[in-house]
Amino acid sequence: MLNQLPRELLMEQVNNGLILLVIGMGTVFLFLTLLVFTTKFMSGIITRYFPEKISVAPARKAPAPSSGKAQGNEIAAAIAAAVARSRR
Amino acid sequence: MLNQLPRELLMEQVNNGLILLVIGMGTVFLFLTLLVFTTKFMSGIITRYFPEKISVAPARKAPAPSSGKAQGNEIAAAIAAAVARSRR
Amino acid sequence: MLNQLPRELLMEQVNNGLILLVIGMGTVFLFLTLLVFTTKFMSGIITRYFPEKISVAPARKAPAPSSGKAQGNEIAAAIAAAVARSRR
Amino acid sequence: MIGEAFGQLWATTGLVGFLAAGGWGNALMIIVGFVLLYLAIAKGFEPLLLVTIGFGCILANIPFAYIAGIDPTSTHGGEGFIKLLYDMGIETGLFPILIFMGVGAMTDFGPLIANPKTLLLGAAAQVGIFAALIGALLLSFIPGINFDLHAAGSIGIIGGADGPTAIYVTSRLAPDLLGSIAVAAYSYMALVPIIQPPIMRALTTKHERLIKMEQLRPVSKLEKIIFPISVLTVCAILLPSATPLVGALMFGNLAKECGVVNRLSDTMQNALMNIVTIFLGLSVGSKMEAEKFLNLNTLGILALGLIAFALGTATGVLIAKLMNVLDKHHPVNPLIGSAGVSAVPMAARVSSKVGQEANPQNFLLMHAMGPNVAGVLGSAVAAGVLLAVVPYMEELVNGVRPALQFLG
Amino acid sequence: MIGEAFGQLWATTGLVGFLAAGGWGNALMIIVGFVLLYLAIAKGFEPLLLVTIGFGCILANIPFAYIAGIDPTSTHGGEGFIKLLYDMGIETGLFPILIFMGVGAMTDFGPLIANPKTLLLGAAAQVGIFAALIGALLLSFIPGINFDLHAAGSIGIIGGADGPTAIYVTSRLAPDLLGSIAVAAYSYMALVPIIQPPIMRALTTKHERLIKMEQLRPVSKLEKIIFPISVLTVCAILLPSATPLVGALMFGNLAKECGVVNRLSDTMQNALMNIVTIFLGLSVGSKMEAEKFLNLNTLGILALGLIAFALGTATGVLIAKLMNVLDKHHPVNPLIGSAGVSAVPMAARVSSKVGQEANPQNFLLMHAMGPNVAGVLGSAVAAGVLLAVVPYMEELVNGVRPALQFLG
Amino acid sequence: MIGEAFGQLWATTGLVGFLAAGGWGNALMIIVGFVLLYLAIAKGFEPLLLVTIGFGCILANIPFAYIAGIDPTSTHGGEGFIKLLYDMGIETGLFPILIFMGVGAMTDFGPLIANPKTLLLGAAAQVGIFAALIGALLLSFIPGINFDLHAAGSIGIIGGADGPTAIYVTSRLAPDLLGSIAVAAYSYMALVPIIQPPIMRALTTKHERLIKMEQLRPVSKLEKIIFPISVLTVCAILLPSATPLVGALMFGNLAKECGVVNRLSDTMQNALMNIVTIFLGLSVGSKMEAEKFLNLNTLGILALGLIAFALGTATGVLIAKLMNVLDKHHPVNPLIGSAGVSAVPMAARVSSKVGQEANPQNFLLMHAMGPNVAGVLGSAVAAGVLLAVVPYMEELVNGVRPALQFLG
Ligand code: NA
Ligand code: NA
Ligand code: NA
Repeated sequence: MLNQLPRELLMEQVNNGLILLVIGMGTVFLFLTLLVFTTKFMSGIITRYFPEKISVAPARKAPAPSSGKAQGNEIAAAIAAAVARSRR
Repeated sequence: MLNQLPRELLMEQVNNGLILLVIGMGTVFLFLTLLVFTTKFMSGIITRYFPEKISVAPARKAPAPSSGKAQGNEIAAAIAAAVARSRR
Repeated sequence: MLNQLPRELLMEQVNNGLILLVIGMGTVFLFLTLLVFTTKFMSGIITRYFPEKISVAPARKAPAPSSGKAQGNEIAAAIAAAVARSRR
Repeated sequence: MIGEAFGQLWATTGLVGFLAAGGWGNALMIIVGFVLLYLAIAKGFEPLLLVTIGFGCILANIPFAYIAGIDPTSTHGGEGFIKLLYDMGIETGLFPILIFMGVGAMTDFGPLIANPKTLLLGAAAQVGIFAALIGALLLSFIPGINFDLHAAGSIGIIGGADGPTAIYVTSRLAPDLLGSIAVAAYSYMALVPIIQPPIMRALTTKHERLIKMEQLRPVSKLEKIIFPISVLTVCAILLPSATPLVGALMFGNLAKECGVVNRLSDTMQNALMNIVTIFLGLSVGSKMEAEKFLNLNTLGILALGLIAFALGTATGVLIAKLMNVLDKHHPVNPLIGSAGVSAVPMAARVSSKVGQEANPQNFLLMHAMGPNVAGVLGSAVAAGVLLAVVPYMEELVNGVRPALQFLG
Repeated sequence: MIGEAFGQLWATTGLVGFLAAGGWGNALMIIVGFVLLYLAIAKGFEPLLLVTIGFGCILANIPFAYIAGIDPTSTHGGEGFIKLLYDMGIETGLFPILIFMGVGAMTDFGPLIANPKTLLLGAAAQVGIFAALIGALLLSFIPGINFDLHAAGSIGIIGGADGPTAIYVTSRLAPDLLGSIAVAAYSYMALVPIIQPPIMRALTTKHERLIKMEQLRPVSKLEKIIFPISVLTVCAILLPSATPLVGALMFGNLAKECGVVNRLSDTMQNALMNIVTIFLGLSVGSKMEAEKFLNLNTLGILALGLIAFALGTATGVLIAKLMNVLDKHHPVNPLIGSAGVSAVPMAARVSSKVGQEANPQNFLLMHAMGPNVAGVLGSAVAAGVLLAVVPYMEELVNGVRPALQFLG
Repeated sequence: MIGEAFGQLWATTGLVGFLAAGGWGNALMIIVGFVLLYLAIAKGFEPLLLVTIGFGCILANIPFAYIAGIDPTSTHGGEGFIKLLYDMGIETGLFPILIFMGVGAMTDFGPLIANPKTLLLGAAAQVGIFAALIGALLLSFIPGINFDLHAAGSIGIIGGADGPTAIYVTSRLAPDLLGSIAVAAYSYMALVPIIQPPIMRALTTKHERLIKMEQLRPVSKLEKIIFPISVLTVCAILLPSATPLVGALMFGNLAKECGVVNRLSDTMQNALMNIVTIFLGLSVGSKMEAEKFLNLNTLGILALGLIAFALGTATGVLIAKLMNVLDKHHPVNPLIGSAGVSAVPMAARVSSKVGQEANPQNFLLMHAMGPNVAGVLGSAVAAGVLLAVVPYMEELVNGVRPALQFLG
């Protein structure tokens, strides 16, 4: 009742799987290592030659899907501030 | 000039229509009656065993497609309240 | 190396192009001239027989895609006004 | 040569097209399109649908533009943009389903859960559907009017007073009638404030119209979450052919009530629903082509649709009266029975308005929302029966329906 | 075996692809894509389109990725995602139509209704279209440049200065030129502030640039509602081949002005337009494949596009001067004539800016909006003529256009 | 006759369907769908996906409804609406690509740019992918479990902990396993707060968990604009098969960071993403049909997915420890290594939470975001390798995969 693939096919598959492990992890590390260098290189060039007005890195953390809400909160904060000022 | 379907077909159609009336209204009533009972049963179970924090039923009436607007109004209300308080 | 269309075809094409110039500009002018008259006619009828509450023409200039923003600003203005009033 | 080219351009002007054989029909349908725009804009009749349907009708009837057809002179494709939209969403049935998701995400079943017996009012009002169906079959004895069972089922569904359901069923059973049926459905839904009140007044006494109903109990969040699931379960067990419609409705409603996928329910109600409404309206309007619209059948459809609405209204009111006879402890104002035809939320507002004519302090709106949304379910169930039984009762011959076969 | 697998992976790297025969072309086009991104981001040139077109160009030119093509090694389907988008919306012509709906929903025809004779300025500026068309046919006498009538019509439409119209016409007449024509159209639209002012100054006297125009009368809501309907009617009667474009524009405009379907017009302007812009930009950019882009034809297209813009600008100004000669009671500042090329709203702003150089108190912006939106109509009409007459004048042989036939 | 019609209706009820041969499987899968809804709504497990997948599963398993299949009794088309959505976006691979655009438009690569060496942590965690792949091949020695290389690659990608990547790869390599793989991927992503902490604690000393990292330097706007372009360039040169995924991600990110097409990036994140999420969730859920889901293979997939997650977590932590050995000047808290599995942003939050157990003043969240988004890139790269090499290693015979061929 329980089907089974032929044994040679299974062996060959495992062999292929090991090859994939080597090639795959090799490519992943090669790719991301390369990216480490290009990113460092890019940052070096930019901070040296194009030192723009720098903004703090982790400003926008999570995406704000309900931007309306967020905006409402900002406005609420503005109200609070304005009212506080007006009380003085 | 004015075409006409054959008479036997017309008669058979009316016969089928009457069958549809019976079966159709039967199914509609059966279905919705069943729903009356399942809904009562569900409400019974929930109000007995899971008596959550209850919210007023007809809270959200019509859909508010222009939620931005509504939100603006809420904020306006908040302003009014804040300003009123600050005046005192 | 550089291909070339046959000369007769090229000549015929230019001939067709000239025809298109005449027909095309003719149609464009005919169409838009007709539109001048229909628009004047329409405006005449409407201002005479349906003199609605008139709104200033160039009210909505550019589309405001980020209406949320705009709304925020309006609210901000409202806050400013309210606070200003409350200060007195 | 320039003369030839000019002749070619002239031969494809709309002027020539309108004056050619059959062109007057297109001109007439364009005027019908303008009338729909007028009703939508000036009178406020279901504008979201009638503006788009009206414009689709106009565009589809412009000669030589092939906006809702295939340009025969084109070498590649040549399908007009409304034909593309039609094939994408009406032919496949996708658009009404997506609209139903949005409807579900906008519907509050709270009043229905608080008073489940109003479900029966939503059932009663579906009598209009089957009465109009039989009416259509009887009308076919008149020479020049020819409806087979597929057509009659689609016409009946106008009485469901629910646009997407009508479009879904018609696109499945009798797509050639889509234009007239959709227009009839939306027009009568817009006319509910005119059609229903006289019937409601005629069938109720002043005393009945004054009945005050008990205040609806509050419904918990959990009940609102379980409700769509239990409706879907009942539908899956009883009537699978209704599950595409009921399933989409309940998916939207669950997305709204569960509270954890608000960004999805928001999109269903707004961006997605609006996009689909534009595409659906134009597509449906494009089925108002002169050849298929200007005949006695269309007149018959308009008459039957009206009958269906009136009958559904009457049955809803009468069953409400019957409920009062059977259960005297929980009185039901029979005016809310008429809301069972669907036509959300117009019919519920009409119940409320007629009730306030009798007593301005009697607020029936929330009570009428129960049968109102029940009517949507009832129509979907009736649609399921039609979709399951009609093709079995009347099999197509060579893929063509009898009425088209015999008259072809 | 591991060596074989590694070899397989290596053989499909981009490095190998770029170094293979023809690979330098892909690399060059990717650089062109980067340049477009630079112009869009750093210089602000039509960013909505040039960012998406630029990115589409880059993705389409990556070797062995087949993002805008079909993967030959795939067993099922294997179509890249940009090819799917292209087939869905450009091949069918749907995307430019939907963009036009959004444009209509964003356009205020008020200034045009207040001063209808500015429609003629929008007509005049279309001379650029036909001049470039003839120019393309003349250029074809040069060996290595080969434009047939279909191609010439598509090139001419660059002079319409209206992106969706250019894409719609080109996708119908000469889809193989879509990449270069769209890029030329949007680039020149972005360059309007550089191209137009010298021409405007050269053709006007200081005195003319100082002309003050009468204030525009207020336009009623009803006029704004009737206007799109009357334009559509004229178009249906005169030129059905332009109705897909004009109809979509007027549908969007009516949805905006009628005031009863605001949620639809809002969606047309935002969600729907943005989605279509993303898909359209990527698809158009994907037509900048090296093989089809890197040839003398592209240079010819860029040159002719510039000529078309310049000529349209000039004619618009000159006709405005002519109008002043014919009607001395209602003076027209000829600087607003240049806005007739379309390029909304950039060209109108340029008119205003050049006018304020002469007199900072002279506000021409609203006056220029009339010819500006008239230019959109004018281009759509010219497009209609091309679509109706070109395929008739030059029939395809075996479904292939002459220039491709003879050179194949 | 009425009996016949009633019999027909009865024969197509769900009740009959569930009681027919194989019907219990559908009933069971519907219960699985309810469980997914419960986990999503009551437990908050990845609700955007599990609500839609769960509902899709329920709808697809209703007998005789054919919502995810083709109605055999239908005369024209008869495709259910979820089948239409599946063919539109999963079969073609379009939906995961569009989701990736939205993810890109929501991702801040700032922390990664500030500390690029965390890219290596994102690389390390991909070991889980290939380990699970080999595990799947080994499991196939057990009778009743049969995975060929295509299936094993798809199972491995669960370890990528990235939903769209898993769906994209599986739809390309082994579409019949889509249901179980997507459910496993999203379930384990939701379970990350339960799966990861014990592994993280077991592999680190208290001392290591207390390591404070240097504050991240600010990153300029220009760096954030150039970053997506440089990633795409590296990907185009090294691994074109990964460019559909990486390109879409970087397109979205560039749209967000460049600042000139905010309306497009806004639409990618919201309207477009939400629409596609609805369609994708329903489609993926519809692949949980009883026949294809209820077998030993599914159990194997669930077990292997867990192993992949655990192994990826472990390798990430261990490589972080190795980095501390190699470079003592810039200490890395090994707890951020586990974030390299992707599962954005859950895994980064887990790193932060476990870190604060050791020292409540140690804020690791931003530091963990670097490896977290690096994990997305790493998974996409691993996906690229699988897509490029697997079809070459194991060619289909008659378009059918070995496991299906031999067992058919
Ligand atoms: Na109904
Ligand atoms: Na123009
Ligand atoms: Na990952």
